[in-house]
Amino acid sequence: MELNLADTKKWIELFVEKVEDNTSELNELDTAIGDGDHGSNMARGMAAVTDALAKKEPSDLAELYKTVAFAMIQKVGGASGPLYGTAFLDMSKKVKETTDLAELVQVGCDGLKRRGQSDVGMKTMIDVWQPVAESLKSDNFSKSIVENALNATKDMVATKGRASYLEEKSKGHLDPGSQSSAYLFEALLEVLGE
Amino acid sequence: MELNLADTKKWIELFVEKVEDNTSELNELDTAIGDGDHGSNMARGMAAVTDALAKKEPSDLAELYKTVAFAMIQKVGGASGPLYGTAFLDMSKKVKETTDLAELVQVGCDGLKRRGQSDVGMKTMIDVWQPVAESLKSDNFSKSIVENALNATKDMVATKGRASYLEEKSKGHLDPGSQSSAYLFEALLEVLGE
Amino acid sequence: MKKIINKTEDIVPEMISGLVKANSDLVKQIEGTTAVVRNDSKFAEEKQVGVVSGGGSGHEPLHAGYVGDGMLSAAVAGEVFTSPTPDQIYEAIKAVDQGLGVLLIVKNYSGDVMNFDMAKEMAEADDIKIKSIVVDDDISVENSEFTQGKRGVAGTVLVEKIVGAAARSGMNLDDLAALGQKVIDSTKTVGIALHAATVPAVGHPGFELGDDEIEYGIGIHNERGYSVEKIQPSKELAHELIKKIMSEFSEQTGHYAVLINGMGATPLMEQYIFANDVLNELAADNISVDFSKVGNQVTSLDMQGISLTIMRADDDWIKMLKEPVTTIGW
Amino acid sequence: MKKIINKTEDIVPEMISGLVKANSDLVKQIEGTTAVVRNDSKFAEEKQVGVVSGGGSGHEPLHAGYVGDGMLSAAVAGEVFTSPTPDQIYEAIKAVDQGLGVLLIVKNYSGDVMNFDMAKEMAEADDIKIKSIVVDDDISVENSEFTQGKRGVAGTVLVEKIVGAAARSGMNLDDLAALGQKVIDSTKTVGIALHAATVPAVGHPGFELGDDEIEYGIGIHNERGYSVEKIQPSKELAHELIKKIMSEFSEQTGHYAVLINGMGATPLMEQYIFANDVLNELAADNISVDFSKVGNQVTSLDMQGISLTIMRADDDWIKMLKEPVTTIGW
Ligand SMILES: Nc1ncnc2c1ncn2[C@@H]1O[C@H](COP(=O)(O)OP(=O)(O)O)[C@@H](O)[C@H]1O
Ligand SMILES: Nc1ncnc2c1ncn2[C@@H]1O[C@H](COP(=O)(O)OP(=O)(O)O)[C@@H](O)[C@H]1O
Ligand SMILES: [Mg+2]
Ligand SMILES: [Mg+2]
Ligand SMILES: [Mg+2]
Ligand SMILES: [Mg+2]
Repeated sequence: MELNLADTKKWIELFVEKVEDNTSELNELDTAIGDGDHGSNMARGMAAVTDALAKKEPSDLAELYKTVAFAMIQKVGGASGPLYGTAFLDMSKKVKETTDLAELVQVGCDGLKRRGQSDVGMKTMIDVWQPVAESLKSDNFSKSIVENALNATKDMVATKGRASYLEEKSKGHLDPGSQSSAYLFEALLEVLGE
Repeated sequence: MELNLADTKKWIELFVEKVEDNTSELNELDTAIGDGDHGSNMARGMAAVTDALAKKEPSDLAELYKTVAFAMIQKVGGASGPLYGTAFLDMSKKVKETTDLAELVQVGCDGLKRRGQSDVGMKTMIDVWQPVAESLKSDNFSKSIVENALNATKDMVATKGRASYLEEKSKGHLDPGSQSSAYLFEALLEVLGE
Repeated sequence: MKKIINKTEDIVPEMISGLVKANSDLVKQIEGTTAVVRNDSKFAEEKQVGVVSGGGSGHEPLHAGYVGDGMLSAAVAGEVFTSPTPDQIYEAIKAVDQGLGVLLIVKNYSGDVMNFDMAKEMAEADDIKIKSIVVDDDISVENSEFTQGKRGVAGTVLVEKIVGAAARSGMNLDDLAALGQKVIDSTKTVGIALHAATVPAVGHPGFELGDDEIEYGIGIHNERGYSVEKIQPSKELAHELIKKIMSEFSEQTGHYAVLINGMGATPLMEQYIFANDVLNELAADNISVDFSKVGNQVTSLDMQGISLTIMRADDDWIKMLKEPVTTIGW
Repeated sequence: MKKIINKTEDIVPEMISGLVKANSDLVKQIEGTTAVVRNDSKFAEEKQVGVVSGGGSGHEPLHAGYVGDGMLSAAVAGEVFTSPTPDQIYEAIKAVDQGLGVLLIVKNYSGDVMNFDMAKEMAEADDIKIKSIVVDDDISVENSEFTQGKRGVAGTVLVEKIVGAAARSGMNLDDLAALGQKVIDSTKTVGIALHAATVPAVGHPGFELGDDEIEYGIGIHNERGYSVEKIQPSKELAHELIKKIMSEFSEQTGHYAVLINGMGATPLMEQYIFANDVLNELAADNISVDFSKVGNQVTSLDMQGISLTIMRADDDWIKMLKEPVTTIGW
């Protein structure tokens, strides 16, 4: 599967919209097992992405991904800033080689793992990215893949990120970063569905 | 009217009892128009009075009044410490000349006025002491004299003490120091009534 | 009420004991009292007029936190919100008198004034040269000859700083009292509360405010203020307090010192935001601020709120405000 | 939620602007950032390894309040409870590097570690010598190789003080990083909350506690702790925290430094009472405390609570802790 420049831009715009519509929901999730700011962090990043895209129309996919990456790195901070920033930065490099979505998402997911010193099963956004990457590879990417991946984080015990301080008590709550990543891939589904 | 040493001691003990039974009531009155500590202040003084009297049995009226005065001066602080302290100190001096209760209470009241730079009508304990002194002079000291004097402070606007910062808003509340003084004179009535 | 305390009646002695234990190089306790006195080596070596302050507890770091070289010689702590007793004040006076006399800095409350007066009378009987000045910087209360007058609030710490610096520099007692009075006359404060303080012995807040209400003009002992209003953005609060204070100065020229004071439970974050708004507005009005300080200086237990103090300052007062001191709290 | 703020999104820039305006002789803002850097005259004159820290806002006076001669060279403020971004950290690194390299002091949170790492990569690309140490003093969280590990909390300020003193004395970058790590390994903290903090963007407290409940082991970002219990007298609280901390030290001999830290809305009065109980119990256990400090150092917005930090200290660390500095908050 591939996306051209216009559709990729639509993808990002839909992602922005979803995060902005659910900022306080993300804050609430992060209040339960983190520090209550994941929504505000992501919203700040989304505003920066919108600004950056308005300022300069990216001329190719690499530039588009890079614009998103820089906005996240420069305006978000926290854990999610460097994580999303690194994922999109690695995707902007990879897209010069291939536009295959499965490969791009996998590269982004590898970026998350490198930056976060983490892996699947630690109750982080990786637990959404990795299943999505795999489903893209095996051509069964769907809404239920995203939903199941997100919901699976509920029963995990966090071993990375702030939720890890809660140990066993981190069980029973969705991981906030997985929720924002679910928005990202739901946005992708909507673009692909058109 | 006069009181001998044993009855004067009974008077003070009854006063102690009444203050200890009504500490939080006095704090509440002081919370409304002051800083909420008049009950605690007086209770601390009463404990000191009890201690001092237990330590050394006063041999005459002057020593008894002085013991009360010193306990109040040394343990209370705030406004009520120096006020009650000065009143009883002045009474301990006067009692060497006369044991007439009317004269003693008037001397105590004059001490309050000097120490507090204040007078009747300012919504302070003087508004109980002065009417009581006068009723003792004219031999009509009674429960209703004390009650009326106390209740009259309700409609006054305070011009001395913490309540004065409230200006007009100090109206509608009993003056806490007048309430503790009312206990003092109710205790006196009980001793006299026996 | 949840507080980190043991028994209510032990609050003040335990607090003073903790303060002294944690800062034994700076201060020591005067035996048998809850007063603290300087314990630095310079104290014994260099003679000066003693400067003693004190008052009810619950305003920490005031006063014990300001004992040290260049500020107070001793401080006397009363019970919570209650003036200390004359004998404690008297002990502090004796502990600091080096023959050059002692200046008492008193906040204008009936209780404080009376207890310090009685202590003064005791010290005079010992032939100690002694004077007192009464701080009444809270302009939210109308002044009048026939009343108690204005309260002493956050401006007290600026008075203690300037008088302390002058005393260290060798100023004599009469001049020191005159300087202190001049500083007091040039210092104006107004405070606001978002939430009242809870006196431990009482167990509940001194007054209630709605979820979106603040009270203008409150005192540091839960004394009610001059109006209850809906909370405004910090900028508006700053504007209201500045307007109220600046209208009390007959001239608006010269140099100013500014103190933004947290009431105890207000985070520094909010204090700095408020400071930003205050300093921006004063700059826009061409008022030259040569000294400013932000923090919890004169608190009111766990009150949530803030006060603004503005002082019209002589050049040398600014210098004195900036001099380093060795205290816990400045 | 009542707070003295303007717009939620302006909290950090306005706070930093207020702090810098009120203390322009000590610090200045790095243009285009919410980072502050030393502005005292000694900064330009005497070369040393730069010491940079930073993190989310809401912990004031940490970190900006510790910028000054003898402590931090610069501090970077992120959004409330959110690590600053790499470019801001990078600007601070460039502002303080005098050719001798820069040490980063990072609190152990995923976000902080990742953002400081990215900034380090940027600085390395400029050939700036750079190292980082990660503070993880909060022993209420179990450590394990496979997890995030312990959090960095109040002990951070002691690390900043000792490392800052050593940097001023001319220590080189490698030794400074080794010293910092040794200090971190010797520093243990546990905190309790009586009431959670309210993040402005969230608008309500991070968790709820009953009217008579406290939580042991909370973090400085409303991270939940290890148990909720009925509130105890201060003495019992002190005992519980001391027991928990001292069991982490393999030896109980030597010298100790103690920090009693208010979480933001806890009055100094309560902190001193708690300090009294802590110092009494340690003295009874023959543990020699050679340095102690009490106050709001590493806060959590308007959290009500307190933390206890105990450090097993080398002799010269005690000396370094006691050295005077010119900062706003120490
Ligand atoms: N080490 C890590 N590796 C991967 N993801 C992480 C890591 N740490 C945190 N995260 C993700 O970041 C999310 C939290 O982001 P956010 O709340 O914005 O940052 P912070 O924790 O700094 O407040 C978590 O829900 C989790 O998905
Ligand atoms: N100047 C004064 N003259 C006479 N009585 C006064 C004066 N100031 C205060 N009082 C009395 O003292 C009472 C308050 O005592 P208390 O609460 O113990 O002291 P504080 O006001 O210092 O907290 C008032 O109710 C009033 O009766
Ligand atoms: Mg978060
Ligand atoms: Mg009172
Ligand atoms: Mg009082
Ligand atoms: Mg965060």
